[in-house]
Amino acid sequence: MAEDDVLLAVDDLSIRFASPHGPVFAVNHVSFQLRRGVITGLLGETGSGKSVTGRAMLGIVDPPGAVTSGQVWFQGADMLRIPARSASRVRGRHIAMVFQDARAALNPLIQVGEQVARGARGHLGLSRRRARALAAEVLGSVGIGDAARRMAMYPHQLSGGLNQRVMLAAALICGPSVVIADEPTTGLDVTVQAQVMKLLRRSIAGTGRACLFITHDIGVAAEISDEIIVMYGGMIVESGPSGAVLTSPRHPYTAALLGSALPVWSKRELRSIPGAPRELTEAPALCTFLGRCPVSVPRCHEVMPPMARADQAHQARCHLVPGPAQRVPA
Amino acid sequence: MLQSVTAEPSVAIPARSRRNWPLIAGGAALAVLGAAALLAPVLAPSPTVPDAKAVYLPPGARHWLGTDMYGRDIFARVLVGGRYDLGIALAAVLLAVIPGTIIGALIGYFGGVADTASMRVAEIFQAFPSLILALLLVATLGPGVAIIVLVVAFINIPIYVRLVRATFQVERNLEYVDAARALGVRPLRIVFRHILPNALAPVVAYLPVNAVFSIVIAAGLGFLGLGLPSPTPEWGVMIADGTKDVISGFWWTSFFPGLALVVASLAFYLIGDGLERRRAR
Amino acid sequence: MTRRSRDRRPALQFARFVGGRLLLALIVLWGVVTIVFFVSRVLPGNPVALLSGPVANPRTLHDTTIRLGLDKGIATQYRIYLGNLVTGNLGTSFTTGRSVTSDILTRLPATLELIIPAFVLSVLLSVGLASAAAVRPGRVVDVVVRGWTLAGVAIPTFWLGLLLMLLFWRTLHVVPAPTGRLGILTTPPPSVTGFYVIDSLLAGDLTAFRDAVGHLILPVACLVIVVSAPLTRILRASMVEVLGSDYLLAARALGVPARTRLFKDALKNATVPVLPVWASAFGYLIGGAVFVETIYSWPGIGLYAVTAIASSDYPAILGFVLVATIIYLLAFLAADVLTHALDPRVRLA
Amino acid sequence: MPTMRRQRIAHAVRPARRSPRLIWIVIVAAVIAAGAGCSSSASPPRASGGTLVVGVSGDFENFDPCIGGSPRTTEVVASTYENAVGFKTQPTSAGYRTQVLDDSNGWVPLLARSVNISGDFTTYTFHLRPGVKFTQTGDPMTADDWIYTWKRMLAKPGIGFCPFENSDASITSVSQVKKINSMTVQITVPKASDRLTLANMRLVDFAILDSKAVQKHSTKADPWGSNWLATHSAGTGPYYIQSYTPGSQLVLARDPHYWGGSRPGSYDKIIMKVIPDLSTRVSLMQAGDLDMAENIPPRQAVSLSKQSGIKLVDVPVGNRISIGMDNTKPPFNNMNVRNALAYAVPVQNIINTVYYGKARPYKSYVLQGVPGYSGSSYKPVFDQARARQFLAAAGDSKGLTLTLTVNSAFPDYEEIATLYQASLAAIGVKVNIQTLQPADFVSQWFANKLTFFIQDGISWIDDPGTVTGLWMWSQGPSDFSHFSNPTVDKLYTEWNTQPDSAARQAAFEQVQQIFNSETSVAYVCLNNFLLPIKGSVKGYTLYKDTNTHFGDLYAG
Repeated sequence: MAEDDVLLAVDDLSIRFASPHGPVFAVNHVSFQLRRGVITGLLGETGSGKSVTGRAMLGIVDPPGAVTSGQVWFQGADMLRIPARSASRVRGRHIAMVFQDARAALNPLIQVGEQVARGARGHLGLSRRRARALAAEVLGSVGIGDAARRMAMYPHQLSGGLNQRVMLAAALICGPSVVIADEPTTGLDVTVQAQVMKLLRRSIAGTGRACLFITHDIGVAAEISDEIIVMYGGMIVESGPSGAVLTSPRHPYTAALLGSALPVWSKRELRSIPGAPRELTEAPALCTFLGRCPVSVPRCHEVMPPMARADQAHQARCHLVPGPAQRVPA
Repeated sequence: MLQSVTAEPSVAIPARSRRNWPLIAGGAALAVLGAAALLAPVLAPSPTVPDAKAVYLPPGARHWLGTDMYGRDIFARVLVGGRYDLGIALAAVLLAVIPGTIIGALIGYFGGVADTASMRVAEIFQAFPSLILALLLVATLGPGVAIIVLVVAFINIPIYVRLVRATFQVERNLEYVDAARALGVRPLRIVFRHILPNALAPVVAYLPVNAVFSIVIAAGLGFLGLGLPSPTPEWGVMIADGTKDVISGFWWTSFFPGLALVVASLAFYLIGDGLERRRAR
Repeated sequence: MTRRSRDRRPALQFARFVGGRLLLALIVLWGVVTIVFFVSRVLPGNPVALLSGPVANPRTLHDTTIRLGLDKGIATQYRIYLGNLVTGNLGTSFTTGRSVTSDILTRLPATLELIIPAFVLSVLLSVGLASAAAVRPGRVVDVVVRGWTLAGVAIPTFWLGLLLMLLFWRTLHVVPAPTGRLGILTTPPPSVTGFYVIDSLLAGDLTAFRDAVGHLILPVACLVIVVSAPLTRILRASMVEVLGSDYLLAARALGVPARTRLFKDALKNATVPVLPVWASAFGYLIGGAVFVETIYSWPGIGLYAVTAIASSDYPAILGFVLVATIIYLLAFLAADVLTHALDPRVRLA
Repeated sequence: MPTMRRQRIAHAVRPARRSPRLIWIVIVAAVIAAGAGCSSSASPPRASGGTLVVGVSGDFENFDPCIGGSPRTTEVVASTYENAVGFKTQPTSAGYRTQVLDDSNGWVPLLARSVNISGDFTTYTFHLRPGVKFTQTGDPMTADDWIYTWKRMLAKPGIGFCPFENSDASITSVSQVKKINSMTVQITVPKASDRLTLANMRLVDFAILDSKAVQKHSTKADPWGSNWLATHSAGTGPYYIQSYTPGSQLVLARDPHYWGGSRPGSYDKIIMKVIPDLSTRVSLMQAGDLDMAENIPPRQAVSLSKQSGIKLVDVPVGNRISIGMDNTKPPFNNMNVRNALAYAVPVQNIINTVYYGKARPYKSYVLQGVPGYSGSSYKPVFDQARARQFLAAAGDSKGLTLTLTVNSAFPDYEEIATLYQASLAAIGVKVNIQTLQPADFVSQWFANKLTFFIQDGISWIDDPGTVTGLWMWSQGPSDFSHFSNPTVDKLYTEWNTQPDSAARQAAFEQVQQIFNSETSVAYVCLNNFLLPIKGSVKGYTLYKDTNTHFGDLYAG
């Protein structure tokens, strides 16, 4: 994994939110890299800070949220500290984002074709006519038939799936090197979900782009991502190739997470994790899974476990590593 | 999910203190005005007894806010005036917001003939310039508190209908309504239990305007000679009557009722703001 | 895929929409006229006695009643009235003996010269202030704007009018005396449009132009302060809603420049639900005009209406309400058409 | 602005002297101190020579002499048209001229050089003044114009009515007006009783019209040229309507070849500016933009006159303000109640607070100083103790609740009502004040439907007979209190038409004794006519109908 194919690197990122009940430590010292041609799945329950992390990579963290530490390196610049004007030139041109509820994320008063084309006009300086032609082409590439007619329509006239494809086209039109997809398939029915994922994979594989796929759905993560990062309590608890992480999880939380996902054919009764992820009102000093971890040891109560290497690219933040893989509850 | 984490709450005040300051401040101001109005006889001499020797006294020891052309104490008249004006404001608001919101909700959600018909009726009544409608009604039925309340309510019902209907027309297309309908929730329950809370933002934003509007209409009518009959110490009429004293240098006869009107408006506004904040939490 | 062939449908649909709206507006107008006709008949004060004087003998009272057409039954009077209405004849004013139509047509330009600039400035001011307040919630701008919108609503128009007059004319002498549309010694320009500002320019009479503009400053400012207050308040609420929306965040994520986001995305989405309120601002304006015209001696239809009500001059009252309603309905029609044009959800519902 | 029709016969119910002054609201203190304080602001100096600027409180109605309207309209007619005979005036010590009080029927020849009256007062022969030309057209005035004027008046062109309708000397048909030759016209009246014919012909309605000009503007639909005359003038001057911008401004120009010539300094242009708002009108007067301001209430008028350069025309014109009570309806049919209500009128407080001292009490409808006056039998003075006694005597234990009706056109009457209400409250009588729109008040008042109300009135002819005929005679047009007494009626019918004599005066003194002893009405006060005017404006003459004739004015 040569150094030069790392397109974007997040280093020791922490984000805190001011709220009426005091500060919330949403993201704590997160570091990871997005490499060319690799789809990295960012897996975590709601409130684990994965979505905020996604937005931070675009440098979009507004009050009451605030970045307390860390950098987001992209093409040698820190997205969190470069002037707003240059940051906005990067957004959409080099780093693009796809949102969950496409219908809400598209401007209801503007034709979908225009919403796709305006990115190209702004960033690539194309004329109106050529931008619309490019938009039609990109829309075709994301599987929207009769693009010309559809371009003149409005978001409320299209289905959820079609809107999601428009969203994807808007993100891809400028040929960004990094695509961040924040739960793009949630809320779509399974068949459409599969199509969108296939489209996403096709637009990443072989194009030298990197992609961060944020989701809470293990099945989706397993199917699409080459590598998987598991977040819990605003921290990365495990990361590694998806095969390794899913078959031999090193962190008890990942194992529990896998236990609560049911393969289609299994008769087994669903098992959930006792307790609920608590909102961190002060910086975590110990393992964030403590209290819900079935295999905790005395050391867990003394010091924050470091990211330990289980094997070549597979790490986990647990004192039991390097040890045997966690048992996935049958 | 996106919105809940990063979007600013609809009314963000830097200090994210726990207590809802505007609501408290507004409520307190209104309470003080209300109490003063009720305790007026105790606090000050009679507002309607003229005193030939004390004509046009500037604010001073004996008369804190000065006296008017008949020698009546303005402090007393402003206090008692509160009864009329706060009464008019609250009555006018209630008489307008309740029917207006209900009609707006129903026609906004169900649409159809009822919607077009009631919109036309609303347009008819809103087509009247509000003041001229007030003039016509007061000139016909004669000036009086009840008439002014009716006129102001009459003028404002269509505004609430429009505000609520507009929101309902947008909200009814959203998924949570389809979801509720899919779960077999009865239409009326959807309207009032689910959609209405989301439609309240513009309504709450308009409440203070409506309350203040009623007092200002009373002042307008007083200005045109159609105000409440003498010697009613109502702020609007006092402001209207006091204007002609200004050019003779007696500014206080209309300045203090005007001040009371602005303070009352501030109170109504803060309460509206507070309610909005409570709803946004 | 020629665009033109497919385009015919929206144009036709738009025409049908406007036609429908016009028809509805006519129904509303008919409703208003009917209500005012009957209300004014209930108005106390019988104009016949007023016009014939206290000692007129019964024969004169009878003559005058016939001449005013008040002897016929209400239904016939109503029919006659509608008949005349269609031909633009608003009857004869009881007080001036002149036709109400000519009275109103001579005064209407004065009122329009007041309320149109006031409307345009109010809208621009409210857009500017609402955007400033909504973009930086909680900051000084936001608090100041919200405070001012309150004051704008709470201050009675005539009080503000007098305040502005005494401050800027009597004390600071920066505006001409409130003697109406022109100075006492200025001769009005030859009437082409009826708007002194435009007519004086057409006639190349710069002194009259400066004088006309000078006299417009305070009345228009007074109306703008009062009318833009509610507009700002409602637009601000709508703006805050829009700024928190997903599509704005998505636009930002796609690198759409801030200026475009604010004006093309945010403002457009914020103004669509507010359009009816802008139309109703015309109601505020006509209502406010009554006071502003009185204080600044402005010979408009607002003043004409107040005089008519004091002297139970039915035809004049009806004439005014009709004209005011037409202005109002045109404003609402414009708002509907704009909404139809701007909001695809309404157009292609 | 209320356009109460001006009553044209022998007496006048006071013309709506004051349009409904619109009452306006206050300002921030700092501004007021500056606003009220600075008197001579640096407003641009106006071309002094030749132009008089008058601030009026409302728009004009109709300049047709047969229709007229509020006082500011009849003022224009009085300055642009002339009559056969004019008012007799005399100078006063206060620097302005007024109508001769004791010979209030007196007349002076005007468009008629001389008038021969037949012994039995039935035939009046007018010798027209030669060399008189109509304004604008320059047509010479001839008998044809007189005949046309009478024909038009009797045809009631506008929505108005013929002025002669009800008096017994009515001229009801054109046949009574004969053209003897081009410069002589003869008018015959049926009964000799009304020796006042000439007195009435001084009124503005008998203005002589330029028949050629009017006929030029007549159409089939408008045979009498009413539409044109509504906004134009066709008289003999001294002024004519040069331009009229409805709702805004009227410009009168002086006719260069006016038959009466012009005195040095007389104005060649009068601009009447519509300034509806009281505060604006007063401020414009303070700033020097206006030379004359109409409808200014006493307090503001007095404060204006304190300012250098402004003087106050202050004339006791005899407007009789009184509390009307329907003597036929309970509780007003009980004299004790009427006396109680009369004793409770705070006359002096009203004079000081409402009229700022510019008014005086009075004891009878016939004015003091007019031969035949008798006020001794009107006893009530402001005495709350006596009022309570009368109330007790009236046997009204449970306390009285009354509704006092006031015309919203006159804010000073509303102020009187407020003071009266407080005074009555002190003796246990609760009063609700009902203010009615001018048209509403006038129609109910003329239809005798009001029971307890504030009224006013001026008699253009202060002769006791005429005054009795108005207020005290049971058939009198202004007897709104329904007072009727057989002796009074007998005395009136017997003596009214007799020429002046000691016996006639004694008869009417007896009438007043009876009327006032029954306290049919409660007299309040006679308020003065107040008009703030620039010091430089001279020659102001006050006529009984309180119309300013601009022809009299000149820059001194």
